[in-house]
Amino acid sequence: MEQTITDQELSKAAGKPLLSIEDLQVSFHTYAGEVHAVRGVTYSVEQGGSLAVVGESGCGKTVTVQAVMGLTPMPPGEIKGGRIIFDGKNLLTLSEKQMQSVRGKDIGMIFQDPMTGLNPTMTVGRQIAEAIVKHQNLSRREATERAVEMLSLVEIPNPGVRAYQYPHEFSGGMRQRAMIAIALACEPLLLIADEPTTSLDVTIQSQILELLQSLQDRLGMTIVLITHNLGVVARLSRNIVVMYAGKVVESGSSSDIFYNSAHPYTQALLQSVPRLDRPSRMELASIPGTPPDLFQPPAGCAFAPRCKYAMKVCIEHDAQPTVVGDGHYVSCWLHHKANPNPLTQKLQNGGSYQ
Amino acid sequence: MGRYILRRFGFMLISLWVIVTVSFILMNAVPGGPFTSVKLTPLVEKQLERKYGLDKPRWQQYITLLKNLLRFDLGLSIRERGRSVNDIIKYTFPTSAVLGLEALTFAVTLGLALGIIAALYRGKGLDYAAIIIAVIGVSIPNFVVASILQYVFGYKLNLLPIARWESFKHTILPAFALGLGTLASMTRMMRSSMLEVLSQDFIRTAKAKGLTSAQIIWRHGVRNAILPIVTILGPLTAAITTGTLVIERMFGIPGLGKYFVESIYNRDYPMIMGTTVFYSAILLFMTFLVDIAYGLVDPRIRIARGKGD
Amino acid sequence: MTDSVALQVDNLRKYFQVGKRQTLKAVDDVSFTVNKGEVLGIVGESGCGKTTLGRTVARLYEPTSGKILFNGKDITTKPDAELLWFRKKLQMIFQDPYASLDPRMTVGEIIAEPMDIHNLASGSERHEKINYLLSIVGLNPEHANRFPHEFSGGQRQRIGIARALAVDPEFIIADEPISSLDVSIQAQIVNLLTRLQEERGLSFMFIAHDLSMVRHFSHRVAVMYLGKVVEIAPSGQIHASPLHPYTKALMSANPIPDPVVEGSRTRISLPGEVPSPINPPPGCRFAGRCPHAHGRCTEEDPVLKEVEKGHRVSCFLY
Amino acid sequence: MLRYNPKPEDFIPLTLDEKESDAITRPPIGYWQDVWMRFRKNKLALTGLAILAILGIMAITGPIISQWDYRECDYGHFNEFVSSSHWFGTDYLGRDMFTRLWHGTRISVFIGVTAAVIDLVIGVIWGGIAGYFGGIVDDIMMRIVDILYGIPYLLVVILLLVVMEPGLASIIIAMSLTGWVGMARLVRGQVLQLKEMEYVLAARSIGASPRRIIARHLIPNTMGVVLVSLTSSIPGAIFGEAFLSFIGLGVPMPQASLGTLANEGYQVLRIYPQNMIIPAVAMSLLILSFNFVGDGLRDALDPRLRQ
Amino acid sequence: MQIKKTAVVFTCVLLVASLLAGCGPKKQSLPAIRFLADDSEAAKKYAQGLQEIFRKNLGIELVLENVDFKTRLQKMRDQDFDLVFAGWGADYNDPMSFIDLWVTDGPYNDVGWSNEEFDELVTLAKTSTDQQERMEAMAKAEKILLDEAPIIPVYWRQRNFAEHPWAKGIVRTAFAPSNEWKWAYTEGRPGGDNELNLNLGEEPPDLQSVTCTDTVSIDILNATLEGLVRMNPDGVYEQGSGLAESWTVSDDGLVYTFTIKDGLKWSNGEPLTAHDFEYAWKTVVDPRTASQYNYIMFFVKGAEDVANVEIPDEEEDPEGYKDAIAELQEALDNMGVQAIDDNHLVVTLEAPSTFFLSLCAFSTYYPLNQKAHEQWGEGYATEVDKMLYCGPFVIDEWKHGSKMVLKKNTGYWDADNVKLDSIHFDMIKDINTPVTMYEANELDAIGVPGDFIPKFQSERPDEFKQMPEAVSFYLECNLNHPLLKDPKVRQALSLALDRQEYCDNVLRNYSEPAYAYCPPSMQGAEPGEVFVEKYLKDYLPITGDVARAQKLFKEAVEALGYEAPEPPTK
Repeated sequence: MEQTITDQELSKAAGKPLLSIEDLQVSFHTYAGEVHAVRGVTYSVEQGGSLAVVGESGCGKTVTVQAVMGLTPMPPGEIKGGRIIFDGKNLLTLSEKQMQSVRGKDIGMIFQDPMTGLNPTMTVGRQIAEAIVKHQNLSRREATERAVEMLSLVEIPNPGVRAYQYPHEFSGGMRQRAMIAIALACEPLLLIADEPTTSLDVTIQSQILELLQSLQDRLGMTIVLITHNLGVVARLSRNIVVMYAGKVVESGSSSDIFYNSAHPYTQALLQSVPRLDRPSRMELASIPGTPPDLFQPPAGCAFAPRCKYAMKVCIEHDAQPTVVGDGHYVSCWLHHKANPNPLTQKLQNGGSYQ
Repeated sequence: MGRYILRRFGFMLISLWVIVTVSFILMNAVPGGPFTSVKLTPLVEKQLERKYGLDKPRWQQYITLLKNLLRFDLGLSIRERGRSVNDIIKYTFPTSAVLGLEALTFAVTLGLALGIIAALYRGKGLDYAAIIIAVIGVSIPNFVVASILQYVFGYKLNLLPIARWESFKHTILPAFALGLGTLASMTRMMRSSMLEVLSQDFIRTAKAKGLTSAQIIWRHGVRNAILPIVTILGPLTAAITTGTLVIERMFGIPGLGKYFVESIYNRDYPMIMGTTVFYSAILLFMTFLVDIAYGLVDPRIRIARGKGD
Repeated sequence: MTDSVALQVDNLRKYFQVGKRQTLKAVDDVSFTVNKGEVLGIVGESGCGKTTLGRTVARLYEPTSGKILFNGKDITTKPDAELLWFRKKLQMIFQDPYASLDPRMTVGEIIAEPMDIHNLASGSERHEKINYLLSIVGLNPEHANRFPHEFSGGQRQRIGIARALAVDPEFIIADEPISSLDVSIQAQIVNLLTRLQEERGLSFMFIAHDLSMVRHFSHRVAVMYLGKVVEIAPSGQIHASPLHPYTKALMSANPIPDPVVEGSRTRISLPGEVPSPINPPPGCRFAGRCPHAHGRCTEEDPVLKEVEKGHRVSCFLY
Repeated sequence: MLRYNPKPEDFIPLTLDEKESDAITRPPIGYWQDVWMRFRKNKLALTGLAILAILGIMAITGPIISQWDYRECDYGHFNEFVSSSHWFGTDYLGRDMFTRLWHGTRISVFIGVTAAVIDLVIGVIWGGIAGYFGGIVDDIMMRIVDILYGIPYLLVVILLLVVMEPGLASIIIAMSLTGWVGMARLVRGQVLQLKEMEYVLAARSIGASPRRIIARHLIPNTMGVVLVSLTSSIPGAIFGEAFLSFIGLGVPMPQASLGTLANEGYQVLRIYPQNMIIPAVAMSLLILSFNFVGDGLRDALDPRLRQ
Repeated sequence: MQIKKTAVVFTCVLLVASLLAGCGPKKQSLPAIRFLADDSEAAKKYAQGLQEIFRKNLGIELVLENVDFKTRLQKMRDQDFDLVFAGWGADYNDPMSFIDLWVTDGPYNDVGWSNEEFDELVTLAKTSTDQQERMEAMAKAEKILLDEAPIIPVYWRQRNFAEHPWAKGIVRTAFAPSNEWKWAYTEGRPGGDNELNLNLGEEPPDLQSVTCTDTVSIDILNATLEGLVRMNPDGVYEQGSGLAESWTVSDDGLVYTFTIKDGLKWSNGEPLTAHDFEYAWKTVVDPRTASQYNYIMFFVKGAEDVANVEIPDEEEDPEGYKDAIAELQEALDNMGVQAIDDNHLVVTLEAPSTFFLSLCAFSTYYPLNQKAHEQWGEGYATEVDKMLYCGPFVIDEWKHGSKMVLKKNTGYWDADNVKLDSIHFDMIKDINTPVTMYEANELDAIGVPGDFIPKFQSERPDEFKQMPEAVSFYLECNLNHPLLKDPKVRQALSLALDRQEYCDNVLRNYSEPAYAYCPPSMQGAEPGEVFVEKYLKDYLPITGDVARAQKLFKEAVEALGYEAPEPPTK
C-alpha cells in the first residue's frame, strides 16, 4: 500500500470539513522575481472544530488565510493554483461580489495588530455596525444596538458608552476585543484569528485567549488560529498544522503534535521554548540558520539545511505527506518506508517531564 | 483650548510684527519713492512727502505705522489718490475671494476625485491618465493656459466671455485657469495620501467585513486620506483667495492680486504694507483655522497621549 | 560595596515632561545592583519603564535623579565626552533588529564603527576582527559587504550582537533582544548570549517581557510594574515562590506549550490593563488591578523589602 | 503529483558543510542599487529621466551645434517660423530660437538646481540642528521658520529683486531666501524621527560623537526624502523664475531663460504661437520630467515598498 | 549607485556649462559701460537691439540692466548709470518743452552736461517775444546739443492703433489728452450704434484735475470736464470751443480776459462761474495741494511764487506755519488770475506765450467747484458721485479696476454735438486679451502693440492706423564715465547707430529715426510749421556711418589709453 496520500484524502480525512484548502499555491511578484510564498498547502477544518496553524514568520500561514478571505493583494500577489472549498463552494472561483457576501458574514477574521486595524476616524460602534448593516439588512439604529451587544459579548465594560468612542480612546486589549466584535458581528461560521495576541502583553493575551475560548464554547464556532506561539496553541486548539517555508510539514491532533511529533522541525520548535516549569540556563534546542528565501525555493525539503537529520535525499527531493498515526501526517523522508534508519527518538515533550 | 487659542494669537501678532518690520526695511531699501517720476520738482516732492508723512525720520514713520496698524488703519494709497488702502482691500478682496473660492472648489473636488481614481487604479491606464493630467497641470504656466482658454472658448467657439468681470459666466475661464495648478497638486497629493491609507491595516479589516470597494473607499479611505490635505488647505486658501496678478491682469478682474505686485512698482508704501499685512494675517489665520479644524476632523488630535516605554 | 559589583543603581528616577502639567514617571525610584558575571533579568509589560531604565542606565537618557555607579565610578551626571571609557565597557543590544542597524551602512561598517570610535583596530587587523566577530555570531565573512535589509531578523540580531562585542565590553544591556524574533531564532540568540556570557564572564542586564525567556537566561530577575521594581529575586525563586501578586499573575498568564499542563492550570486573571504612567495615582501602582488590594494599598507606596535572602518584594502582604 | 522513489543511498546523513543554513540566495544589492531597481520599474519615471537626459544633452550641445550665437540678430528674419537656417524659427529681434532655447534651458536648469541646492543646504543644516538638539533651540529655530512661512513669498522676492542689482545671483538669492523653509521643516521632521531610531541610539551607546551621528547616520538617512524634495523643488524654482520673468524680473538681457523666452513668446502668442509654444513645451517637459523622476524616486525610496 | 552618479555628473556638467555661458568673451581692457533701461517687454527688446547694434558695429559690450521704471528714474537722479535709454514727452507744443531740460543744473539734466552758450541761447529763447528769434536760438542750441552729444537721439515714437470701420470721429493727438471722444460716433456698429467699447488699460489713478498727471486720467477728465478752450478736431483752438465764449489779449500779450459762457452748470445743477477757474488754478499751485503739474501753471504771473512758499509742519512749528500761511495768502492774492465777476476771468502771464491757449485746454487748467472740492476733501473724484462734471460726458458707473461707463452729459452746453450715448471702458492691462476682444468685436478700437503690427497690416489693413507722438527717445551718457566723458566717443556712438536700421529691424513699429532731438510734432514759429524741418534742415542729419564711427571710436579710445575692441567680423 502506498503510504503517501492525495490532497483530497488529506483534506477530507478530518471528518466533514467546513473549510478545506487543497494544494494552494500563492506567489508574489517583486522586482527581483517571483516569491513562492505558499507552495501547495493542504489542510482542512471540520465544522465546530478548532485548528491552529503554527509556523515562523514568512512560512506562508498568513498568506494562506488571506487567500481564503480573498484578501491577497493582487498585484503583486497571484494565486497560482489549488482550491479553497468552504461550505461546499470553491472560494477561488467566486466573483469579487460573491466574495463580499462571504467575508464578514460567513467568515470573520481578526488581525494581528489591533492598533492599526481599526479606522481611527470612525467610532468603534459604527465600525461594528457597518458589517451588520451590510449583511443583515438592519437599519443603522438596530445595527448600532447590535454593535453594543457585540461589545458586551466581548466583555467590554460600559458598551453603551464605548460604542460611541474612537479607537484611540481604547487600550490595546480593548481594541482587540473590538476587532473580535467586528469579526463576530454577523455570527460567521468560521472565525480566522491571524496572530490575535502577538502584539499584546501576556496578561492581556491571557484575557483575549480566555475570551476566545469562552466564545468558542458558547457559540460553537469553527476557529482557525494562526500563531507562532506554541503556548497559545496548547491552550486553544484541537488540531494543529505546522507550516515551514510555504508548506505543511506536519499535521495532526494537539496531542499528536505536542507529545508525538514526527517532523524534526516540529520537534525542534517544541524544544526551543524555555518553560517556566523547567530548570533555567540549560541549552535550548535551537535551530541553526534561517528559513530559506522563498524567492528561490529549494528543490528538496526546505528544512534540510537546518535539520540535524538531513540526508542526501532531503536536499534533492521534497518529501510527501506520510501517515504516521490516525489523522497525523508528516512530510519527511525520515518516515519514508525506504529509510533504513527511521527516526526512533520520540520527543518527550509534554506528558513525561520531570 | 482657550489658552491654546490665546497663545496662537500671541504668536500671530509677533509674526505680523516681524513681517511688518521686515517689509518696512525692505520697502525703504528699494530705490526711488512713491513720487519718483519724470516730471517732479524737488519742492513739490517735499510737499508730497509731508502730506504722506514721509518727511519724518524713518523710525518715526515706523512708529506711526505700527500705531495705525493697531487701529487697523492701513493709510491712504499714494498711487490711487484719495482712496484708502482699507477701502481698496474691502473693494477688491471679495472679488478675489469669489474667484479664488470658485477655483478652489473646482480644483479641490476634481483634484480629489482624480486623486482617488488614480490611487484606485494604481499602475493602470486611468492612473497614468490622472497623473499625466496632474503633472501637465503643474507644468504649464497659467498664463499659457489662460490665453489658450481665451482663444478657444472665448474667441473661436464664442462660448464664454474672453474677459471682463460681470456675471458668473465671466468667472468660469479665469477660475479654471487659476485652479488648474491647484487641481494638479491636489490630485498628486490625494493619490499618494490615498495609496498610503489603502495600505493600512484598517482597510483590510474593512475588506474582511465584506464591504464593497466603494464603501471601503468612501467610508474608510477618503476620510483618512483627506486629513493630510486639510493641513495645506489653509495656506492654499490664503494664497488663492487673495488674488493672482496673472489671471486678474489677463481677464481684467478687479481683484487684490495685482496690488501685491503693482504697489511695489508704484512704490505705493501704504499699499505695499497693507497688502503684506493683509495677506500675512489671512495666511496666519487660515493656518490657525485649519489647525482647529484638523482637530475636529481627526479624533486622534483631540487627546494627546504621552509616549511611554 | 565590593569589587564584584559591576553596576549599582540607587533610587534612579527618569521622568518625562509631557505637556504643561503632566509628568510621565517612566522610572520611579529604582535601585538594584548587578554583579560581575551576573545576568539580571528585567521583566515587565509594555509601558512599565524597563526600556527607559535600560537606556537611562546606559546614559542615553539623562537621569532625573538617583545615582548610577559603574565599576564603582559615578557616571550619573558625567557629560558625554567623559563617558567614552564607559561606552567601551558597556554595550547595548537593541530590540528591533530592523531599526537598530543603519540601513545605509554595510554590515562590516556597522560592526567596525565601535572599533573606529574607540580606535581599536585599523587596516587588516580591523578586517580580521570583523571576520572574527561575524564568525562568533555564526555569520560568513562574505556577509560583511552586504546591507542589513538583506538579512533575516535573527541574522540582524546576530549582527547587533557582533557590534556589541566589537569593543570587548564587560557589561551588556540587552533590551528585548529576542521579542521580535521567531521562537526557533529566539532560542538561537539566547543560546548565543548564554555562551558568550559564560565564555567571557560578561555581566548582563537582560530586558524582556517574556518571563520564561528572562528566567531562562538570568541569574536574578527583577519584575517591573509602572516604573517600579515590585519584586527582585534569584530566577529559581521567582518561579518556585513568587511573592508579588503581579509576578504571580505574570507567571500564570505565560502560556506553556503543553496542552495537558495548560488544561489543568488555574490562572490568575488580572482585570483591566496597565494604566498610563502619566501622573500615576498615589499608593501601590498595582492596587487597581490587584486581587488582594486593600485600603492601605491605595494610600501608601510599599517599599521594596527583603523577605528572604536575596528576594525582595514591594507589597504590603509581606 | 510526481513522486520520487528514493534509493537507499539517498538516506546518507549530510555533513554540516553541505547544509549552508545561513546562505543568502539573493544577489547582494546596495541601497541605491535597490532604489534604482525599483525606480526602473516605473515607466513614467524612466521616461522622465530620459527626457531630462535629452534636455540636458541638448542644453549643453544645442548652442554649440547651432551656427548662431544666442544674441545675434539676423536682420530681416523676424519672428520667423521654423526654417532650415533657423530650426526653431527666430524671435522678435531675429535671434535664433534654437540657440536661445537651449541657452535658456541651461540657465533655467542652472537657476532651478542652484536655488534648490541652496534651499537644501540651508534647510538641511537648519532643520538638522533644530531636530537634533531639540528643546529650546528647536523652539526658537522653528518659530523663525513659522514666521518666515507667514511672509508673503512673492512680495519679498520682488522687493529683494528691486533692491538688489539685477542678475542671476539676485534671482537665486531672492528665491532661496524663503524657499529653504519647507526643506528645513522636512529635514527636522525626518531628524526627529530618525533620532529615535535604535541605530542612532546604538551609535550613541557606542560613544559616537554628535558630529559623527549627524554625518554618518542622520544625514545619509534623510538623503532619500531630501532627494525627493529636491526633485520637486527644482521645478518649483524653474517655475518661480518663469513667474518673475512674467512680471519683468527675469534673467538679465540678452540672456534667456525658459521663463523669459515663454514670456517673450507670450507677448506675440496670438501671432507667432511657436515663439511661446516651443519654450513653454520645453519648460513643461523639464518640469514634467523632474516631477516624474521625483515621484518615481519617492516610490522607489518608500521603505514600505521594500522587500 | 548609477542614478546617483548620473545625477551628480548631470548637475556638475550643467553647472559648469552654465557658468561658461554666463561669462562669454569679454574685453578686459575697455571699461564696462552699463546700459540702463526699463524692464517692460518692449523696452527690453529695444534695449537689446541697441546693445546688439553697438556690439556689431563697434565691438563694445554694453552691460544691460533692465530695471523697473522708478528704479531707473532714481538711478538717473543719482547718476548711477553709464548709458541710459530715456524718453521725454512734450508738455506743450513748443520746442522749449524739450530744449530746456539740458540747461546747466536743470532739474532733469541727469548727465551733468553744461555748456555756457547753450544756456545763453535758452535764456534768450525764453525771454524773447520774437518767435523767429526764439526758434533760431533754440535751433542753435539743439545743434550744440547734437554736436556735443551728451544725449544721443534714437527715435521718435509713433502711435499705432486699430479701429473698426464703424467707429468714427475719435480724435487722437500727439499731446495729452491723447484721445478726444467728444466728436466720436458710430455707423453700423454690430452691438448697436452710439456707444463705444474701449480699453482704458488700467484704473485712472487720479481724476482730480488739479493733481492729475497721467494720460489715462487726463483722457477721462477731458471727456467729463472742459477748460476755457477745447481743441477742435482739426487741431486749432477757436473762440467758443470751450467754456469761454470769447477772450481778448492785451497788446503786450500778457493779459488775457476770458468771458465765460452764460448759463453753464455743473452736473449737480450748480452754476459754473469764473470763480471756479480762479479757485482751480490757485489750488494747483497751492503747496498744500502738492500738485506735480503745478509748473504748467507757472506761465501765470506769480504762480511760481505761490508754489515756492515753504510751509513748515503745523505741529512742530506753529509760529512758522502761521507766517507761512500769511505769506501764501499774499502770494495767492497776487497771482495773476482773478474772476472779476461770475463771467469774466482775467489772467496775467509772466511772459507772452504763443501756446498759452493750448494750455487752457489742458486738464490742469480745468475749473474746480470749491464747495464740492472742500466737501469731499481727500475723497474728491474717487467715486462716481464724489465729483462734478461739466464736459461732454459724465461718469455713470465706475467699478474700480474693472470698468468705467461714461454717459452723455445732457446738461453740457454743446450736448447737441455729442453723438455717443455711452462709452464703456475696460481696464485690461494684458497685451493679448484686448487684441482677442477686438477681433471678437468686443472692443471697437485698440492700441496695437508693436508685435501685432504685421498681423493687423495683413489682416485688417483698413483698420490699422498710425500717427506721430510728441515723444523723443534718446540715450543719455554719463559724462563722468572714463570713456563717455570724451565727446568723440559719444559722437562715435551716435554715428555707429544706424537709426534707420534700428527702426526697420528692431522697433518695426513705424517709429521714425530721430535725426534730431525735438520730434517733428513740435511746431515752429507758426502753427503747422515743423520746427525740426524748418530750422534744422541745413544741419546734417545724424545717421549711421559705421566706418567713420569705428575710426573715430578707435582714435578716441586709444587717445584715452585703452585698447580699442575689434568689431566682430561675422
